[in-house]
Amino acid sequence: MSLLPYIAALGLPLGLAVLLTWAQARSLVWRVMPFAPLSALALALLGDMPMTAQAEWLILGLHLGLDDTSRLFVIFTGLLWCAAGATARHWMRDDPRATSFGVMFLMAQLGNLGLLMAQDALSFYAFFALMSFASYGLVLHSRTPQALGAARLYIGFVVLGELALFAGLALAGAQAGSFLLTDLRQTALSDISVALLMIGFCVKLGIMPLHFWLPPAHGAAPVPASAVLSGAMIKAGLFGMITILPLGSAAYADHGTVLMAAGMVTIFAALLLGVQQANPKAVLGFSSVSQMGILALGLGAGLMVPQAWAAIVPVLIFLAAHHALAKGALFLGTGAFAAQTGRVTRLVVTLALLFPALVLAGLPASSGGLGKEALKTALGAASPVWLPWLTVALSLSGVATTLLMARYIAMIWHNPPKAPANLAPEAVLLPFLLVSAASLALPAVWGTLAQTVAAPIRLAPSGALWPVLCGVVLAAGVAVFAHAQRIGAGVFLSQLTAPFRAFGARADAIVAAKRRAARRLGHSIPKALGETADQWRLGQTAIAGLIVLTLAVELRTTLPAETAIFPEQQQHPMPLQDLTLTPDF
Amino acid sequence: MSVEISPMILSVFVPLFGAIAAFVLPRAAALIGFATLVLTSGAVAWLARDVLAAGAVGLPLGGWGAPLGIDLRADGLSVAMLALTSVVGFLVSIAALDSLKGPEQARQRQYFWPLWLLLLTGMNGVYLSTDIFNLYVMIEVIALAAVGLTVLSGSRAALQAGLDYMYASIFGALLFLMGVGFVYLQLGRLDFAGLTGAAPTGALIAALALIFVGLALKTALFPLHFWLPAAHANATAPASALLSGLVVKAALYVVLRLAQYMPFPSENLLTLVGLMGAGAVIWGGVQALRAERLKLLVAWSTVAQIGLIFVAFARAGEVGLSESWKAAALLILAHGIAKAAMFLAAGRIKDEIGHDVIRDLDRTPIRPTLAQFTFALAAISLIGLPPSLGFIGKWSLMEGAMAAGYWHWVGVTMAGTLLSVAYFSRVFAGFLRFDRVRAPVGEHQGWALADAAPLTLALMAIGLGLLAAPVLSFIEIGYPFGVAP
Amino acid sequence: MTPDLIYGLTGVAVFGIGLVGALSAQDRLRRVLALKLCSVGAGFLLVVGAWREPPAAPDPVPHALVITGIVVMVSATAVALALIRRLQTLEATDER
Amino acid sequence: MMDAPLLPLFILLTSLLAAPILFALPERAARLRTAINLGMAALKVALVGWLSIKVSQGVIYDLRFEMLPGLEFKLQADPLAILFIALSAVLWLITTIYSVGYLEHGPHRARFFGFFSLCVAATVGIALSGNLFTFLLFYELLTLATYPLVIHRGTAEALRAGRIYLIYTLAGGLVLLLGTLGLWVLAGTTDFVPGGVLADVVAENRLAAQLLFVVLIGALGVKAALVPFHRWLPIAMVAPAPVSALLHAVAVVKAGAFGIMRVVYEVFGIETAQTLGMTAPLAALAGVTIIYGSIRAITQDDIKKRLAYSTVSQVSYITLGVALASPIAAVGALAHLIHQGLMKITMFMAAGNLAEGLGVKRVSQMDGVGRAMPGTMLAFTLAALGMIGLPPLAGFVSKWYLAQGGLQADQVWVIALLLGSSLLNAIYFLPMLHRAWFRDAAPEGTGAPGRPRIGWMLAAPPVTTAVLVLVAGSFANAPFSPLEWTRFIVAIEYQE
Repeated sequence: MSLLPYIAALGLPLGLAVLLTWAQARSLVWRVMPFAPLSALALALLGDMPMTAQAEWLILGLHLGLDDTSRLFVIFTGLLWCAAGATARHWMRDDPRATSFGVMFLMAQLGNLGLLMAQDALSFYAFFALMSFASYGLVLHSRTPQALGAARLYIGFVVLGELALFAGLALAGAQAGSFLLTDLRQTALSDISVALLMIGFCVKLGIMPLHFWLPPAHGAAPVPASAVLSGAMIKAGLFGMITILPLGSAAYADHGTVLMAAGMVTIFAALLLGVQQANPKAVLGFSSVSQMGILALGLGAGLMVPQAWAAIVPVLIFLAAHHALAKGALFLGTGAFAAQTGRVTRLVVTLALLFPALVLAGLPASSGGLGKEALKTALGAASPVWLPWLTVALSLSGVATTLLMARYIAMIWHNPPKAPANLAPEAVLLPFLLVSAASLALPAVWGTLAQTVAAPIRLAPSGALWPVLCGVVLAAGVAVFAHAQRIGAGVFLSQLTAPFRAFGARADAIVAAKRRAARRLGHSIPKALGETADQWRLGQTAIAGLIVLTLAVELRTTLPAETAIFPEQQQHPMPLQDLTLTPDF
Repeated sequence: MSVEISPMILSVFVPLFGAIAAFVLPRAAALIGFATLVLTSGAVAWLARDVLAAGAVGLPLGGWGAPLGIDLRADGLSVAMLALTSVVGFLVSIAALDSLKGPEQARQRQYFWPLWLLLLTGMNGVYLSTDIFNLYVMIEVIALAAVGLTVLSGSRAALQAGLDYMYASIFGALLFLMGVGFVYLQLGRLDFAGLTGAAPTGALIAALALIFVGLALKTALFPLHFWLPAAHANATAPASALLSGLVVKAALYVVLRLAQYMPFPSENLLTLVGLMGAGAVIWGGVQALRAERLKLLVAWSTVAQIGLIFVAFARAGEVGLSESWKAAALLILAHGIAKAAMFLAAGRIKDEIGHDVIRDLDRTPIRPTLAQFTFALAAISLIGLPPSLGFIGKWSLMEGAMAAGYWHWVGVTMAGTLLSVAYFSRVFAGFLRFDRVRAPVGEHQGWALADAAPLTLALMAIGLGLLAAPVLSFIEIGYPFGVAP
Repeated sequence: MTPDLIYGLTGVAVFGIGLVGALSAQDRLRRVLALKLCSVGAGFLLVVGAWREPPAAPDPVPHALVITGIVVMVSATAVALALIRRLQTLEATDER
Repeated sequence: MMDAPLLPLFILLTSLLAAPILFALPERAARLRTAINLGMAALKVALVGWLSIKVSQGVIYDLRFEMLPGLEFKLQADPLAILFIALSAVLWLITTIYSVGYLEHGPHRARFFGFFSLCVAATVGIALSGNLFTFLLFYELLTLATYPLVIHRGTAEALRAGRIYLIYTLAGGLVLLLGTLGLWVLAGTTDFVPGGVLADVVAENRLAAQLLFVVLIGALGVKAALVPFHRWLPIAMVAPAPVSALLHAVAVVKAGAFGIMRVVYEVFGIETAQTLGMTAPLAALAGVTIIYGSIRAITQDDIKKRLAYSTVSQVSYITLGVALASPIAAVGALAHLIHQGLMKITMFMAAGNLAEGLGVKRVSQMDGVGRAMPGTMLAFTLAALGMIGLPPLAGFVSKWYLAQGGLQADQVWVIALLLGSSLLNAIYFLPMLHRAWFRDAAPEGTGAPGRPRIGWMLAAPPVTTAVLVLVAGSFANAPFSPLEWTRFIVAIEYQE
């Protein structure tokens, strides 16, 4: 197949980046910034899968291609880049370093899209590195001490990850005798190379203990950048594992165990760390870490039990898309929130934010809930030993996420991020709403979108409400508790009873007002009754009725009582066993 | 009896008559000198053609023949030495024209030409002699002329140095004469042919040892080098060039020649010679490192280089001189050309800057670039960097030493090379440092026609390395050491 | 003790005296004279070497050598003396 | 097509003959000098292009001239030579342009360009040498020609550096002389022959062959800046920027590395070297150098010093690739010869521009220079990222091949080594990039306010080489790329 579509797909962001350095073209480039991933999106949506193309003369032989898996990644990634680009356009309007941001943004985009299309190890590595290094500029953008620190941490981890990746790829390539990813996937790679690759990708995924860079980086980057960092780029780690590791063909029990354990720890440790954050975007970052822990569970299971991989992988893709859209929406929403100046509009945005937040938390029938249920089903095929734990962990992750989301909502009010001055409030709202809508609609469109890999989602139960509820309740409790701690017990108690007292007072007032009317009624009603009775001769009718009734009762008691008309019914009480479990925090 | 005009006779007697004529007619001295040089060079070229055509050629002078008469003989080696003398002498003379042109140098001009032509006579005689007594006479002629050249400038330091040179020379001559006498008393003959195959009796060895010590004194082999640095450093530049480039080589040539005919010296003796050479290499190098004046440094470098040539003798070992003489001969040629170039260049630098204190070379804005460049080129050959003739000589020396397993001589050579790099780089640093000059540096100041002669010599020293193969095959003509290569 | 041995040893002794003098003398003139003594010793030795038992005539070649040596020594001495004189003149002017 | 058996000689002469002319030109004849410089450089590029086409068609060039009985001055144009010549010819052209711009108003231009030309002539000679003897001639010439360039500024510091440089390299040359003699005595020839000339000797005289290996590699290691002999390189940094660029990218350091290649492949032969058990220590030494150079680079504040230590490290990749005795690693090593040259010359020219345009000479002064000199710093960035080994830049390709070669030779530690080195590279290069791009210039800026004015002659060369870095990496698999050519060479050296 011809290379042209790929050149179009990848050349667009590259060309824009180059154009951006030319002062005259800048305003034009910023205007089309949202559309930079469009050609890639079009390729993924319209192309016939699988499609590959190669250029032997580029680098060490460049192979590009898209298949059913990668095109899904391209779709949600591209969508997110579009939205982020639209936000960035306004966000960066008056920024003195806008050009540098734009170039880095586009380069990272190029890397991200490119790695999804790469079909050989070298170009994959190249695009991966491009994305990682270009993001450095995004993280660093604000140049505040926090950003500098975050960037330093970030680049350190990036270098570590790249090195591990390089080594892993080199070893894998040597073992497979080929650099084509399809060949790598079918080779039983040595333990060390799998471990190295795993480390390289887990850095990107932020699996503990390789997560340190992620929350500060996501917190420090400007809103549009953190949306793609957390929504799109983080998925490169997942994509890398899916596309390079010989999952489904060889078993790596030890690696799988480690990864699953790390995933479990990640899910909950990220919660513990996340709820302590004051920066709402850092909270979101920790939430991402936590969510990636879920993906790690699936990957770990796939490493352990190759037979289960076929069932797991569609779910992982769905979860990736789910998280990308929901988290992207949240980040963009943070920006939208910050851009609002009025209290009312802020409230409205907060309400809108609740949707993606709940989706992320796994509201039943939302993509979150479906995804988790599907993952449970898929993991059921994997390891019977681990299964109960996984199920519990997955369920509880819902609680954890809800708590984090609650924390996020609280912090967004308490500690709103800074938006650039003169930002049009409605301009950044639109991308946010778009992604939120996409996030909500994901379960509905997934069937048509994913076609061959959509089955597990279609069949998945809608999921349970209780983790979310539980989380909400806990969050509320914690909020109340925190509130009480903050203002002191006495005041808090008075605050607590204030509504009741107010209600009482109000009731008193009402009673007082109504008493007079009642009294009036007490007088007028008997009078009216008497008049009506007189008018209708009620007295005589009533006496006649009584006589009839008495006769009837007399008759009844004299009849034999062999048959019972109403048999006695048995009652079983419903136990509330599930609610006895409370998260241990 | 008709006197056959032979180029050999011409090359000895033309300079002699030239010297007399130049002494008698001081006004025309330069003209006479050049005419003599041209004639002599022509004779040498003629001789070279004969030798190329017929191999070694001989001529009994006055028809007496050996063992009593005086024979002249020319083979490849001697013609090469003659050619070296002619070429270097010619170019030094050209440089002398410029160097001695000032009015205050009238006296020097007057004496330079006769002395130099006398020196040429002596040297050509040495290269063509076939008996040791004749060698003695010629060496004395050289010594007297050389002392005259040394003191030409008339300065007190030069006179003192010349006197010391004179003492050493007289003493060396006496030892040589004693040795010659003893040889005669032992063998009854003085010609080279008579020496060949003589039984190495104790007395004969003693006689040869006397001769060797005498020559070592004249050629300034460590530790008998004491007179050389002062003498060469204090003479005027052309005189220094002649002394260091040519005069020392005459004695070296005699050693080489005698080694051909003498009984083979014992291994221990050779080692002793080599040790002396090694001492010269080290000591000369160290002294050059310490020298404060440019010409003194160059003079000490001569001491070191002569030591290196003796190391080349010493590495002969069991193989004998049949191979190692080539290395020595190449080193002699290389040193002759390069050292003459270097002394002339040093003289030019001194003339331009006004002093030759190494430490202050960089304090002046005057940079005689071409002379400095010449100096550097000559240094390349002296250090022995490729592709110079010095490199080729060193290559043969080390190759032979390695093949014979004499690693210590290889080590000495390498140490000497490193030392020479060290001391010459002192000079280069002086040439190339600019931050101690306040005035703007005149880069091309000091271009003069006078630079042509030293530059030509230096380029020859480098370029002859590329022609080493023809040079080698030429000096092998007549198989001076009796073994076909 | 044949006469030639006596003469020979004498020659060696004279040469040795001259040698010691040449090496140890500080004064320029003394050094020249010591060298002259050396040359006399050397000549003596050679002449002795040329001696033959009386019916035979002495070998002429060493005599020729000695005569040449004397000539050379004379010229060399002359040069050395000229140098010494010139030096002394220079030193005298310097001191003044 | 025309056949010119003297073509290699012409290539040599383009710069060798230019030197005396340039020396003789008066200082003020700047235009004429520039014309000669550029004309000769362009001519050389053209001739090298022609030569490489002929060689790739299988034409054999072999010029001999006997210097001593049996000992020849020999020029030959084999693919390995072409690789090195092509590098030097192209970079000479670029560096010449750069130096013309750099030294526009400086003193001693005649001398500078004369020696500059001579230096390139020596490099070309080294590349074309058909035997170790000829190699030695040009190796020494290179030392002599670079010395005046190193001390060009004529300051006390420059002279100190020059002295150290001279002592190191001449001592190395002397040892090389010893080794050449040893080879001559042992093997009776000094010719470079694929597969080596010492196979017979090794059987009889193993110890001598081992000693010879140590001597030769030690001698060449001085110029290649292998670890105990590397000290001169950072000190020689006092030279003007174009000289440093040339020294590090093409001439001196590469001459050493190229010599190691010749010695291992064509004097000993890779199999013989392995039989002698000498490749493993050499690889270990290269490894130590790689790490040591990188570690030292981290603490350097002077930009050029940091780059110099980086060179110490990077050039040893070539040695490492040679010593691994695997064809794939050899491809990496040869490709790195070119790639490192391109990257390092870019960085040095960029560093020179920083010093010229902004007066920035230290890493700590680099804040915000990316904004002030975007083109230069973009070039620098590309080169630095290439050094770290990021695809699709040139450095990645060679590192990748080295890693694969290490695996092919069952030396897994090579991977760890490369990783460690890349990590260290990142540690010392990324902060520079960070400062340049992501920090704002200090308020009381070190340089002149406003945009620095540097002519196109300074601005264009680093950008050009940076583009070459990108192209060499991106089109590594295209025909006529350095990588393809190295594959061709390795097929010859490993006699496949």
